[in-house]
Amino acid sequence: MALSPDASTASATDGTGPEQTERVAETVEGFRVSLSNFDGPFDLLLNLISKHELDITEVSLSKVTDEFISYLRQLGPEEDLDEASEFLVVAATLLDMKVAGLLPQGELVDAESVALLEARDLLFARLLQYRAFKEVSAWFERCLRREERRHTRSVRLDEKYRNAVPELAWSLSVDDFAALALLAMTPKEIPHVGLDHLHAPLVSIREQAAIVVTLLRDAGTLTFRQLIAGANQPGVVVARFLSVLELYRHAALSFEQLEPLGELTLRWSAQRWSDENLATLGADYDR
Amino acid sequence: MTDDAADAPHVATDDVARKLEAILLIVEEPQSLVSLAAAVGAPVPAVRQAIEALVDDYDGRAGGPVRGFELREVGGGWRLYVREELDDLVSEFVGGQAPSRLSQAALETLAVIAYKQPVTRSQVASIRAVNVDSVVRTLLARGLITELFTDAETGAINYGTTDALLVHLGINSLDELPHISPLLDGADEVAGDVFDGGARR
Amino acid sequence: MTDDAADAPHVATDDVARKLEAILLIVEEPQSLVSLAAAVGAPVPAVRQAIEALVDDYDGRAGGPVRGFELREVGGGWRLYVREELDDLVSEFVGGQAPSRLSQAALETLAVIAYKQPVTRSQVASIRAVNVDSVVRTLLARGLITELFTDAETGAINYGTTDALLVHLGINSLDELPHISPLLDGADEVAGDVFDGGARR
Repeated sequence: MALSPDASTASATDGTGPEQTERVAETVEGFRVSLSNFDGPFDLLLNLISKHELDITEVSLSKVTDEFISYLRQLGPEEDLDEASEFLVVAATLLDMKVAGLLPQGELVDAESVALLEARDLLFARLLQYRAFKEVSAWFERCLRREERRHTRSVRLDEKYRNAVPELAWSLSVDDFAALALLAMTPKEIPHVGLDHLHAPLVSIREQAAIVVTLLRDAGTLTFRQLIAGANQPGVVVARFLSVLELYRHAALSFEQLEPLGELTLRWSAQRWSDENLATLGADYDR
Repeated sequence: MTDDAADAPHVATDDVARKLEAILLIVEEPQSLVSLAAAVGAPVPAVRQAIEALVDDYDGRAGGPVRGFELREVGGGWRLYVREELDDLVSEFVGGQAPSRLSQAALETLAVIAYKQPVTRSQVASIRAVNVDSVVRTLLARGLITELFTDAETGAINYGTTDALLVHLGINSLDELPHISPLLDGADEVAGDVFDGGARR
Repeated sequence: MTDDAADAPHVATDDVARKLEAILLIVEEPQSLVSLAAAVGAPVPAVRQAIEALVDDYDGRAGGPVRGFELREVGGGWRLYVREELDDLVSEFVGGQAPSRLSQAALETLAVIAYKQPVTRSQVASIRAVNVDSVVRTLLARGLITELFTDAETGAINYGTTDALLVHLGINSLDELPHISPLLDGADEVAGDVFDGGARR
């Protein structure tokens, strides 16, 4: 659902990047809530809910939503786009929930409002489920920590038994082996943007990224407004925005935004860019 | 060795136990009763009895001293471990670096996979509400999860946990995972709905 | 055997013996009395006495059963071995295992070592982003890699592949490995790139 934040500064020792959490946690200090285990927007949401000492009700929810959105507004231009985008999906989700909550309960006449309410229930259920897994993960951690201290016997087989070991079943050709080496040494998975919140992938992000690259590389600097000039489909605008995010991840561009919600200026800043990157950039979205 | 019918039970158990000790000394993985039975050429019940006797023996309940090692059942089999209270002594002796721990995101992803396996990456992502690709890769590289099969229709890979995970958790089977069904009643449905409804890409 | 609690020397020996058993369970190489004494924090004579007691104990001369393992002094050090008369059983067990396949993790580690040799374990670990200790042990035991030399400064062991790998791959020398540039242009740089790259997710 949410964008995973760019882990460009995340620790390399663990691909999951503990620092990523820290960075986001810093962003969130403005919320004045206890963030002992902050781990992303949903966590933040749960924290906010618990802060209001209420179960998830419409009232608390709209309050939480307001707080969340107002925090989002405060995110200044100095904030990383990645960090901000991390919150966008949750903000959208919350808005959905708020809208659903504001619907008069007794007047369920059209299918659309029923669907909205169902969507809200679904989101509640999902929050609860998320919390369940979060809680049980503490048990996992406890067990793993306890066991990592344990020592089991694990020594090399004595020479005299080694002759008896059955021949290794080997099926790799030398080319397979080289491919495996490449696989092992290349961080080749493409960070991708979840499009769960979009209803249908109408536009190819790869194509839009190609356009963005072409426009931006030629011009050097463009505002986002200029970049989407002439794009009259919302899907195209969204896809261009997402490709901007993706290109930022590839360190192909930088951006500037002088005031909140102000003009977004993009600058082509790729040190080494190969159009091959494009081939993989959109692969996840256009099927 | 079990010629003598008179004191057969004792001699047999001792003999089976001795053979088991030899096998347990050289194995790299927990060994199931069946595999041990095949190794020592004894019926499974006799092996189970001998294993139980060894556990008691090493724990000092058979008249001998408490041993510095113990026999534990983890990950679906039996394996020799340093006795827990001596772990610090051994850690000090072997030195070595602090193990790299799993991040919170990895732990949660692991939990989702453990409870919902077989499960695809996008299903996990829809529950975790974040991109889990790199986390899944870490868990795969650590051998805690594995690719079970590929969905014929969607081509999506389904993941599940490994026996190595059980060993790392110090449990013998997935049945020993804490029960969280009250929290997850209807969770499948929810995940399914979310997946169908919103997770298309 | 040492039921008599009043017997202080025995209790002390039991305690030292238990610690020794813990250490002996996990060591790969025979350990000298001095090293064992340091490990368990006991004077050498006490360790010698405890070792002798354990030898007798495992051999069934201390009232307990004859164990499937024995404690032997080899090359100036002590280590646990399978009791000699059970060697055949162990060989048979080992030989009866299904022809083993290397795990994906082992294969990937082997590939990294093949292309980056000489390479230390921690270098491999940083490329693979996981601990590779047990995998390296497997590859060593399989004779697919070997210890090339020890870095004079850091003491880190550098590993390389063996002829056995070449045979499996059907090539005559490492030169015949397919080139997988640009990743391998400048090994150090690559290590850095891969390292940084791995974290960008």
